[in-house]
Amino acid sequence: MSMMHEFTKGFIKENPILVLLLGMCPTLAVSSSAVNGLGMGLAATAVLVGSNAVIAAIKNLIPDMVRIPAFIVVIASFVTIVDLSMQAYTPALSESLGVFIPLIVVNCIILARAEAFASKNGVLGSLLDGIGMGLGFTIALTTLGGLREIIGNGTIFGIALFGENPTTVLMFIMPPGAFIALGLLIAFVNKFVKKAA
Amino acid sequence: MDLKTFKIGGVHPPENKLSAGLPIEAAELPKRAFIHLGQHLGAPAKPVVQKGDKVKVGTLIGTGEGFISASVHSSVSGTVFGIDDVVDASGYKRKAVIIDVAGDEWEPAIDRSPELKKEIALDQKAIVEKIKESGIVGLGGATFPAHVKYMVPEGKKVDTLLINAVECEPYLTSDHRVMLERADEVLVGTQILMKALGVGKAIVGIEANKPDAIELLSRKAKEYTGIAVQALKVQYPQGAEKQLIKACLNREVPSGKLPLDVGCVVNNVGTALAVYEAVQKNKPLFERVVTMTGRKLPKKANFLVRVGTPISQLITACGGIPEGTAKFINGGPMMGKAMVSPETPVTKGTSGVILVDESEAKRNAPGDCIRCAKCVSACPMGLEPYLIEKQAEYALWEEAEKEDAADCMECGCCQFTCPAARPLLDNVRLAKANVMRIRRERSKK
Amino acid sequence: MVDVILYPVIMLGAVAGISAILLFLTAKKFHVEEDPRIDTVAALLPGANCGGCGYPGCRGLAEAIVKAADKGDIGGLSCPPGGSAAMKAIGDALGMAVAESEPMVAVLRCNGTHEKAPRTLKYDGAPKCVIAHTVFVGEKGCPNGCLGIGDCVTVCAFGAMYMDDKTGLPVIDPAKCVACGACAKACPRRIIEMRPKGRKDRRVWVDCVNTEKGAAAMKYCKAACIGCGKCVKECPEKVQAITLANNLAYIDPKKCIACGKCIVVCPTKAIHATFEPPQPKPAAEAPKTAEAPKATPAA
Amino acid sequence: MEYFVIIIGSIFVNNIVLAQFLGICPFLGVSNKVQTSIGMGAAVIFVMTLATIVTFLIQKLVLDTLGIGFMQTVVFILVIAALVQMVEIILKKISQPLYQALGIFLPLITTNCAVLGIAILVIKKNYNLVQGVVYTISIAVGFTFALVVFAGIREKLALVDIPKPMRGAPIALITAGLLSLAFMGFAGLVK
Amino acid sequence: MAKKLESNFRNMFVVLSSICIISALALGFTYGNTKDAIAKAAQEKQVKNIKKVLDGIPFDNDPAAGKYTVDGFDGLELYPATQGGQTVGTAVKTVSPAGYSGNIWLMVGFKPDGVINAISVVEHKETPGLGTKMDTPWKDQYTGKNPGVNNLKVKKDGGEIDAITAATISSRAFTDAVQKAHAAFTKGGVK
Amino acid sequence: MSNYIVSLSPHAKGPLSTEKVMWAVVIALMPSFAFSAYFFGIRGIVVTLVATIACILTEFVIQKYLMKTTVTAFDGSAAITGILLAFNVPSSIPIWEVILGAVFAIAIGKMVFGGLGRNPFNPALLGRAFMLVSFPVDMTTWPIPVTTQWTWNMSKAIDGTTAATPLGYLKEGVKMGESVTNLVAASPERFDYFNLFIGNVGGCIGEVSAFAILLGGIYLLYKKIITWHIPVFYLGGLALITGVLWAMDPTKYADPLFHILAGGAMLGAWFMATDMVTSPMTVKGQIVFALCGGLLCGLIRIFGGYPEGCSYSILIMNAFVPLIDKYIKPTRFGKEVNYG
Repeated sequence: MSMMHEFTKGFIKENPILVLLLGMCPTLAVSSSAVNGLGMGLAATAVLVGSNAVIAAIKNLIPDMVRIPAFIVVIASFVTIVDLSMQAYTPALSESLGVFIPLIVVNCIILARAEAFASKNGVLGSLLDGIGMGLGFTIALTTLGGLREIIGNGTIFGIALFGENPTTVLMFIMPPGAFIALGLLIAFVNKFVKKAA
Repeated sequence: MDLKTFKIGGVHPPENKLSAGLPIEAAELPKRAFIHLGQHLGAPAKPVVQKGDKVKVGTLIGTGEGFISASVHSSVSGTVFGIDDVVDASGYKRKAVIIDVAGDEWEPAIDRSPELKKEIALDQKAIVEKIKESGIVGLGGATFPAHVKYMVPEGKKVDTLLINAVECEPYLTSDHRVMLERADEVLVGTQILMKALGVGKAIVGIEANKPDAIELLSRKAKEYTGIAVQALKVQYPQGAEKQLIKACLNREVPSGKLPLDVGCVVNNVGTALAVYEAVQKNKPLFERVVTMTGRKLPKKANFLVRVGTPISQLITACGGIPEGTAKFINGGPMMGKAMVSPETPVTKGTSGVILVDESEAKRNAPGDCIRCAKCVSACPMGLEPYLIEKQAEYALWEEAEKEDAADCMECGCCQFTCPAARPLLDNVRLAKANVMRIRRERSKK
Repeated sequence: MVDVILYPVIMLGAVAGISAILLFLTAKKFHVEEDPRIDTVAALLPGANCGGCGYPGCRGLAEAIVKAADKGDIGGLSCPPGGSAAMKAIGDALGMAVAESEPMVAVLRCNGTHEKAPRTLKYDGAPKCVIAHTVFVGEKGCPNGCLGIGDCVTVCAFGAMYMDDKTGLPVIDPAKCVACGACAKACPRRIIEMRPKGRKDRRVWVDCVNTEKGAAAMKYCKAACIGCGKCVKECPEKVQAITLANNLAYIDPKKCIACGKCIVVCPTKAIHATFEPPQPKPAAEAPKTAEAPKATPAA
Repeated sequence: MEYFVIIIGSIFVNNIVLAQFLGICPFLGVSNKVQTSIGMGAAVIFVMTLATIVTFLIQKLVLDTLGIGFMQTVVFILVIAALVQMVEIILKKISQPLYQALGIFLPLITTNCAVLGIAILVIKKNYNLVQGVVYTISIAVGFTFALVVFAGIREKLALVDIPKPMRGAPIALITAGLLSLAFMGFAGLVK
Repeated sequence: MAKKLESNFRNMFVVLSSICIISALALGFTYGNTKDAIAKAAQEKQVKNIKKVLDGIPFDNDPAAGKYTVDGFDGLELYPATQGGQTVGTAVKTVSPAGYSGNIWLMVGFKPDGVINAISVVEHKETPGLGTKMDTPWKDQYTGKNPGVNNLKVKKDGGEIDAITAATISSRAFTDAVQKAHAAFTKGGVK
Repeated sequence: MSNYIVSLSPHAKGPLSTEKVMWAVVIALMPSFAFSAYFFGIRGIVVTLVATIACILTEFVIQKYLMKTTVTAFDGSAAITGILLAFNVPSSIPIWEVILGAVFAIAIGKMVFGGLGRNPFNPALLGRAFMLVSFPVDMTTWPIPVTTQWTWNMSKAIDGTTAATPLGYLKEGVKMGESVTNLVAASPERFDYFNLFIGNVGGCIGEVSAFAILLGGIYLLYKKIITWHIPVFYLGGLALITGVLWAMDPTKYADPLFHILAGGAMLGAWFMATDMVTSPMTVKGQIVFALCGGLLCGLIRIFGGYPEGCSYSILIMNAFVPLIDKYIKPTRFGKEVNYG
């Protein structure tokens, strides 16, 4: 398996959200705008890369029985680091993402990658896997956030597209819109993208 | 009039009793008779004649062996041509005795005199034995060997005999005609059956759309002890045993149990007549009344037909197959069987033959279930056909069992009423069959 | 600075310590969990959950295999889609030897096409063979033949079957067929048979399951096996792969050498082969010696 | 009244799954059968309540006292993981039937972000212990409620031929979205 | 692949503990480095809002530092702005619980004579598309008005404020919060 | 040989078909349509037609080009969705929003599940809920009936003089702390039973006239398309909860008759709660469904955020239908035996 593959598989083929269906909670919760999606995506990527690398490095030192708790501690540490950094340097984003930053810790993507990939592969591969998967997560999240923002709010990354105060389909930035938009996005991937891949 | 009926479900299809006013006439004898050895529910009879044997009308040609089985008698006189596979209504082949007809010579033991014989000479046990010997089966369509019902097991108590004169199926009029023309025989037959069961009470249930029969039987029943006539509201499937018991007596036969369990035995009017003839006149069951009908059939008729007569011969007698006929129904339109060909012979269970044209015969194209719940409210057993259909589609037999799919009696109300024309009963039958299968497999373990 | 470093260290240390003790105790005292080998085995199965093995899904088979392995023999179990490769891998994983099973494929044993067996009836009910089978003989009047509704196609989880509208019969794509046997089970008339793929994909079988007498069968189907027995005679003496019972010939796949001679002599063309049969040589005697698959009639 | 507001608010108005997006994974994962979803719901109610009590005490007694609130995430997740394990052990020992009913769901709960999420939210909302517990139980009941209703719908959809690209996650998500849309009718029942 | 450490008690304990200690060290270090930045970020938000509502008024102090409260107005905070010791304006952080769904937090800037300078929306949970319109130029209609002089009620209630279309409740709550701020400002006096 | 048809029994078929059922409902909606045309004039007609056409077209396009199945878009079910959706919006709604609502109703509410009979929620109500959430301003601005009859440009017609619905007026008043008695006194025409019955009040296109709805409902009962259980129990549930509260404090709560006649309760009870696809299959289940729906409607109206709770109450109960169907079974013959 080439390193390139480790890196790119997360984009479409094994996209954690659209194909593997992992990490639904933050996906739905913070994708009300493209910025939130991007922020969440990058935060998760940082944690993923860090934890993947560390776990790959120390995997042989960890007895099987305490594997999961050890992984969780590593992940939780990275999450806290990211959380604190965001509070300090991007306070507005940190506020709008709220409780979902600490909740990265239970994001299935992170633990799943640690379990399924990092605990079996080398540091470099795990690093690339982390970046790839993280970027896949970020891409999906930003796309979803962007779509919801455009339809629901008439803006993208906060830039107004249809002038001041357009009448928009507000449902898309509200909870039902999150479910429906993601459902349709996955159906779209099922119908048009999966076949090609 | 106090019209009773059953409580849940039911439909009222157009009655179409086209032949109700036509008296019973004897059908012509066939040139060659094909008498199936399995005309009843249960194990087929074992042939007791061979190729070349001479037989008379009423000669035993097959004996019923096993608990649920019935004997078969020759309906014609002549020579046995052979015992071979003959196509039945479904197109599958079954063993039948084929007889080349010559003359019409009856067994001498049969009393062919027309007078009514009221006194019942035989005792309880002898009556049941006689019924068995005569090969009598339920003539309502189920063809269940009649004597079995009268062998009441220890510990079960029967208090009422119900005579099923409902004839709730559209088109069919054979029972109606029997009641009008053979009322006394039917009532004596009822008395015989009462004696056989040792009960003092019999109720004849007749639907309100046969006022002449209700009137006649009510009047005549006064001459007999213990027989009451109950008029019933017109509602399909009142002729089903359980529904009839519910309507007449307000007793509910528990799921998986028999009428016996609520103290009832139900028999058809036709059966009562056959019992009269067997017990009083020593005449086994080899002929029956068959309604020939259909909107386009030139001549409608109620024929007294010898078993084994090819149906095509009856159709010819009625003016031949009309243009555009698309389906032959053996029995009523709700529960009858579509025949693969008119060349099949009449059996003890043939209550009528209906010829329908394409517009009436063809089902509507099935659409999506719209969950209108009409099947649920139409089901006389209180089942949910729409659900069982889905379970059949996904082969969820265990679930179907929990939904009591096995209780279905295949009356067809669900499919009749379905606006989306879904093949509900087709699938419920499939579910039922599979539920029965897994139950058998389970009991084996 | 001391408190932000020291307290966390103590705190986490304590939590970790407690967790470790707890987990250790759990591991020691309550270790009765599921056999880990089941996971191993399940991972080696294809995961199609087709049910071809007779167990509820791949995991069901995995459990059965592990159970059987404890008894020392997993020979009776097989995964049709995975084939012997999967079973071998499982055997290796469990340290058991597995007998190699011959690759199988589904074949259809009816040739009652629209042309050979014209439709004389019309079925108008729920589109399922199992139901039609209980109603009547079928649209073409053959009590044993294909009903042409396609229950087998519906159950095929591998897309290896389709209905041919021209013939009214299902078609099996041997390349996709994994011989799970679902179609054979679904057919109410047992027309589909699982037969060995044969060496070099050469297979010969009787394309009919009708047991009626020849004359009767010919009435509704011109492609029926009429039980004439010509193929039995044609089959090389040392092979004797063909038997006749109930007016129907059957070719034993274990004995058949796929010489193709029977095909040529069949009057109703009721024998089917996956290869081009040899040209008929009317005068030629049946060869006395049977050789390997490629055996051609010796002049 | 205060508790009433918390209860109605958390079960219906701000339903944890349909409005707050916590616990989506089990919501989508364990909702195929009504029976299982009831079991899962019961397990979640139990574990969540326990987790809130324990984490609340740790936060107030240890983290706040020592001024190391930033350790919240790490400590909470560890405590919850250990707690779930412990519950499993205890349950196994004291009540076999209960273990049979709930046990299989316990491992799933560790990674249920609702448990951690609510533990954090209780601290964030500055509830006292009683409020926190009432809030947690209501949230968990709301979770169970949504889960069971959703499972009912999915059980029905299992007997329906959904168009191919929609099968699986898409239809589940859209159904959840429609459910969430319907639940907006509860909006404003309490603030 | 190198062999994994065996799962015995000693290994487990040592490994888990060391991971925890290392992680705790890392966290403590990060916290120490970000603590001040976090505090500063939180403060800046406040200051930004104060600056916004005192826009156009030159002042030379740090209003946030002069924060005071007024009795009878729970939750309200006043920030005086001074120019050379002279009070030139006051920012009042105010709240109304009467919003459509929850509290509406505003920052209202008053000139010393009680005339509204500007209003900034701090936090709210109103319905998107309806109540959210309060944070648009709609709120500019308050500028230049004095709640002590002008009748700051929505037109429906006989006042002179144009309510947000279809969001009368939010508009009322907004007005309510402004009036409360003015009352507090008047009572607390110019400091 | 002629190809005789063979099939299992029954060989007889009933008189109903899906199309007949659906078009009967459409016919039953016509009185309301006529009344709405009178009250809301050209806009009422146009909005209804646009919604109907948009629904049918959406279904057609999805069936033909996306799903590539048999097209059943013209069987009347999409038309019902369209008409009901239009009946649930104010006549002043911008046309493009109606179209969007119709597309949502059919595409997301129905076709993603595979089409007719598979959707768990009533598509028209979903369309309305979607529009209410997405376009809250336009969905809660009501033109005055009759006077705005032939006006196309609604922005002028409703400017400043919107006719808040009786329920909306009540809700807002109560929220302000007014007593119901005062509110009635202040606007007697809104609480006039005759006006409510005939439909001379502000509101959605098809919901205003209880009389017209009743006509349609009676037609459906006569045609045996619906049974009386759902409408009666729905309105009964609504009357129960509002009646109890009213009896407790008539100054705080409006009377039950007002609640039945005002807003969409009648339309909901007769046409939307009775939607076959999304209501329970057994009579017992239907009673539970309708009763709870009615209670919920009253609760939302009185305590909830929306002045009108009808559509949400039905949507929420739709979600419970599978559970109701699972646990409430018809009385099986011979299961609870009485030996009489």
